[in-house]
Amino acid sequence: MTAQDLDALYQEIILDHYKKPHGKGLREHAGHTAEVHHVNPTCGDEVTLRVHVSDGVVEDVSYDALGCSISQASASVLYDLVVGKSVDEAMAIHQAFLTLMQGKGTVEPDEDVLEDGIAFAGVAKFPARVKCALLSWMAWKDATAQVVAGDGDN
Amino acid sequence: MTAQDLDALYQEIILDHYKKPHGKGLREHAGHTAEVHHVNPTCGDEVTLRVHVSDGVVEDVSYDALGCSISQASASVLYDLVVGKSVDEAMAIHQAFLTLMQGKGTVEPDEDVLEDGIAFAGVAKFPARVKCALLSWMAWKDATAQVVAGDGDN
Amino acid sequence: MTLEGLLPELAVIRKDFPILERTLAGGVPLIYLDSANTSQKPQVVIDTMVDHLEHHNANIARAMHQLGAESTEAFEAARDKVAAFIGAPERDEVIFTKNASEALNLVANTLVWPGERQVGPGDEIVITEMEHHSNIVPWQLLTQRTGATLRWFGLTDDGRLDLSTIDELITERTKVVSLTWVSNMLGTINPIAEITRKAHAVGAIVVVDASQAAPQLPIDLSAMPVEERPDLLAFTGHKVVGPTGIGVLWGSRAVLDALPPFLGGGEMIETVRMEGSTYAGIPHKFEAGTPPIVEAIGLGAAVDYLAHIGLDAIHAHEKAITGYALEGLRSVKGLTVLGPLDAAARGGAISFELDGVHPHDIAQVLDSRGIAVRAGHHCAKPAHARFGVQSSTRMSSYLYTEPREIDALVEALEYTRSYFKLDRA
Amino acid sequence: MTLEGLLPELAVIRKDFPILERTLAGGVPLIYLDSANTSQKPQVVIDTMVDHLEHHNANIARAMHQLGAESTEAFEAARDKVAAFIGAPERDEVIFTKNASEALNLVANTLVWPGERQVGPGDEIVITEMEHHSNIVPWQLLTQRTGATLRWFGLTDDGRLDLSTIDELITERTKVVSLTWVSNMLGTINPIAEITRKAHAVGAIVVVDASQAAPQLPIDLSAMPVEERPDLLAFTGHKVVGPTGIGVLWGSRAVLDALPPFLGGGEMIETVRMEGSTYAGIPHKFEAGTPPIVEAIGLGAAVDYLAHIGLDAIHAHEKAITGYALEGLRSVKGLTVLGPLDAAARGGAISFELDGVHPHDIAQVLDSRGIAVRAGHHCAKPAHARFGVQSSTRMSSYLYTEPREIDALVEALEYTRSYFKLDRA
Ligand SMILES: Cc1ncc(COP(=O)(O)O)c(C=O)c1O
Ligand SMILES: Cc1ncc(COP(=O)(O)O)c(C=O)c1O
Repeated sequence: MTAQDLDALYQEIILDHYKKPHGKGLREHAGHTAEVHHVNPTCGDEVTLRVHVSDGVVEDVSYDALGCSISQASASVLYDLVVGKSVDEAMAIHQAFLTLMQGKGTVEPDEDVLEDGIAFAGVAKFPARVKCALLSWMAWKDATAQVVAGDGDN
Repeated sequence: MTAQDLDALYQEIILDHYKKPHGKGLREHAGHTAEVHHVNPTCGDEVTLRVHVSDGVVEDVSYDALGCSISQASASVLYDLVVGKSVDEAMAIHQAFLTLMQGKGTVEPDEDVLEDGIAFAGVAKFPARVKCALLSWMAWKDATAQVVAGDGDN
Repeated sequence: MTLEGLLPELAVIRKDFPILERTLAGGVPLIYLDSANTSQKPQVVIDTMVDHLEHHNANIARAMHQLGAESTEAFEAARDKVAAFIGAPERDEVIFTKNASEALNLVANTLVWPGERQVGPGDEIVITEMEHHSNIVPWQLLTQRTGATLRWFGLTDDGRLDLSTIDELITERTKVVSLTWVSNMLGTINPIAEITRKAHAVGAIVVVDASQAAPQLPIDLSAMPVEERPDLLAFTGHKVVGPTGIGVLWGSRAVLDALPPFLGGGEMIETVRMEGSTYAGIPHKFEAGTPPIVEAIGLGAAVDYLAHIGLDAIHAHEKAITGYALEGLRSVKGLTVLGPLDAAARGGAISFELDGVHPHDIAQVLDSRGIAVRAGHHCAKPAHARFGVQSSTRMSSYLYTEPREIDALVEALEYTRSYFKLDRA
Repeated sequence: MTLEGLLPELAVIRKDFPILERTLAGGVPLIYLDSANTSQKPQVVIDTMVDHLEHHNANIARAMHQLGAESTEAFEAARDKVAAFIGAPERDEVIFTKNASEALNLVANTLVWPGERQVGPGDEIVITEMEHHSNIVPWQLLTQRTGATLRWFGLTDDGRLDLSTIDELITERTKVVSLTWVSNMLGTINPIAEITRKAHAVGAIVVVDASQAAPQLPIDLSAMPVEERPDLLAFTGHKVVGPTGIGVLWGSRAVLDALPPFLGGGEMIETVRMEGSTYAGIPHKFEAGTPPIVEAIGLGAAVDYLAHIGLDAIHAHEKAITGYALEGLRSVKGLTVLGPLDAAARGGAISFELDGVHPHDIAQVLDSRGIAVRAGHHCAKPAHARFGVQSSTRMSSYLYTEPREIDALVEALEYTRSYFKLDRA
């Protein structure tokens, strides 16, 4: 990658989220929650993520993550984007983020849907880093599916 | 190999022994005998060979062999060379044959010791065929060592 | 001479294979009729490997730098190519091994350990008498180690599977049926669909050794009805114009997921802790350690090369050459072909006996004329035993074989007869 | 700049490695500091492989024709070269595998089955906390499957083996001690002789993972006193300037003969019958199927290349570069090296942390300047856990590394610090 690519990857927004992550930490909730632990086997990045859903709404996403700036920032952005949304809306946002990340840099992100998430457009060009960006999102999807299926604690 | 090499390999003596092998067949003996079964794993050639020793003399070598002209002829020559010799003499002949075969074509055989065995000088140039020529000789050595060690039937 | 079915661009294809220009001792040109043993390599496979080693070499997956990304991309693209080559339902179902033997052992080895598919006493494994040792010994080891029983399909006199016993062989006790698609000794093409359907009906899994099929038959797993689709399929890179050091195990996700890990180490883990480890999903779960990277990339180029020519065209070519060879061989006095005599129902490996001359001696005379064939048991001792022979001579053609090479073989066999003075005996 | 101990012909050596001419995105030249992950290949290795594929390719052992004889000879000559490279007491004790991981699994896998050395409940296997996953997971699988117990040497704070517990760890119950000679993460060189002597005294066998040692330390097994000579030793081709797809297991004849077969199939048999099979002697017993032929031949050329330069000289070079690098890294604010700080007592892999930047992010910035390093757990999660870190950045040099490349690394680390505005935080 060139120095320009580097700047495309490490957008200010990403570095800001990395330095001051939103919603970080694991929180306890009464009611429907599920917790998952995901690992990126190649690099060792890890996330423990808890989802709390109530009446079809994502009430909270709390997490404990070890990883690089990209993976940390993406967890923070995830928190911003899905908390307070209905499960269906959140799943749609998840899908939009996934499409962006798997687009190899060819997908034009919709700022209305992805807000700060659009900063990850640069990451999509680096296959090795796409996994970092997706780690917490995959964990969130997994946990949410468990809550919805009723597998989680309730 | 060239056509000339071919003739060096398939000397008349070898083809004669192949067509009319000496001492072929398994024979029963009272007294010290040992039987071994050797296989060439690469090509599947096999020999079952029985050695009968009495008073330090190789009284008989009888064998049943499946294999190519080289391996058959060499069993026949082995029979001619070692039967009637003392175990020590026979082992010396074995050594001379081994040296010839492992010499890659550079060893000059001694006709007084190896008799028809000198015809195998051409085989020594073909690593793939050296194993064929040595199959029954290795079996003989193994069996003889067993008789001498008293492992054989007696 | 032209023969119906030959590859139209045969002369051009031959130019792709540098070794075909070789001359041997005494200036004799090479006539390579040992392709069932290993195939020759086209320039594009060699060049692809060289380009990788000279410009992109790096370890994969674990490396984040540009060379690492290039290497990983090339390696995973090779997986896509192999998946396309066999019509794999999912690209992650393609596992790279070091050869077909490892692929078959992987299956036999993991079935020993706890898991949905674990084999135990009373269970039965069914193989056939025409298997290559690599599809026999792993199952002998498995049955010895688990107390299961190994059972065998017999062969008919003309070298086909004897299916008359199928109902006694494939029963509720059967856990695995493992068989070759195309015999490397007899050339026989086996009815994989029929046997798989039968095995699936009793809940057994089917392992197909496609080592000789992959080079010459179009394979499209996705197009097979599920009941007739094997659960696992193995082949080896060096027989499909790829390099040595690389083989393929394809398996359905369901079966692969149910197998415990095979080799443990780097790349196959999810996490490793002192108390215990968890494993990655397929395909990585079965790819411990640094994989054969440049070999996989070479194999990718190889299957692309074959696909470009077209497997249907290659198959037609093989059939034409095989038919021509069967005819030529029939003209040699005292020669008996082992296996089916119908070119349409067999692969391109033809094993034969020549009365009065041992296969080694035949091969040796042929070699003095530049003709490379194989002599021995071809790693199929039980099949040889079945036909009461200890060894045989085998000629095997491939997409670069020309009819004139078959002519040379037939002529050299006649010469062999005269060299060993067979008509005088 | 010149440094005591550098290879005198460094500029010439660099010319042997075509990839070192590569430029990356943006026209930046490659600075390859990831050799502990995989080494680059000299032209002679590539050319040897190409020559084989273009002129001598054939299957080995089984083929009687001229190409077969040439191929077999080249393959077995490669075994001789490898035997000489490690000073193996016998050339037949050298077994070709696909990588170091397979070599280690071969041992762990065969110890499960009946034989003199079979491991069972109550037995203990001792490894260390600094092992590569490939020398951990096979033993976890073995102990889970046999009911034996896995025990671990701990590490001191400066990254050495904690030998204070040796008498509790290596006891009459110990069946196997398996450890790395040089750590791929910490660089530590372990006291193999001392530990082997101890293990032999209680009748245990010793397995040495020489994956990182073989590239940089002179190895002469024959010269070691028997009490101090490991019983088995594994390394991998791609780290000694050889190709991927090839690894080596050396083992003493006595121990290898006592192990049951690993993979079953062609080439490893003596005879195969339906009732059961018997196996060939070493090395073939452990080489089922068509081996990585062209890879072994490439490895032969690789170890010859290294031997020609001289392992003593290479070791001195590595020490010089490592010392220079340790010094340079120390100058970077917030940087902590994991492992011994004395260049004389360690190998050339240096893992480090940089306060406030994650290893991936470091590697990414370095990559934008053409510098290839590794970031992650380097397949050594327990060692990372021991030091309370989840991952690290690792630079690793080899015989082609120049001091100016270390300068570039240090400068790029400074740039990384400024890029992530560490001094402002
Ligand atoms: C110490 C050590 N052991 C084992 C291995 C495994 O080698 P391979 O991946 O080639 O099997 C490596 C390299 O990755 C290593 O550094
Ligand atoms: C039918 C069949 N199965 C398995 C194999 C084994 O292939 P490999 O030696 O590459 O493992 C071969 C080739 O030797 C074969 O012909």
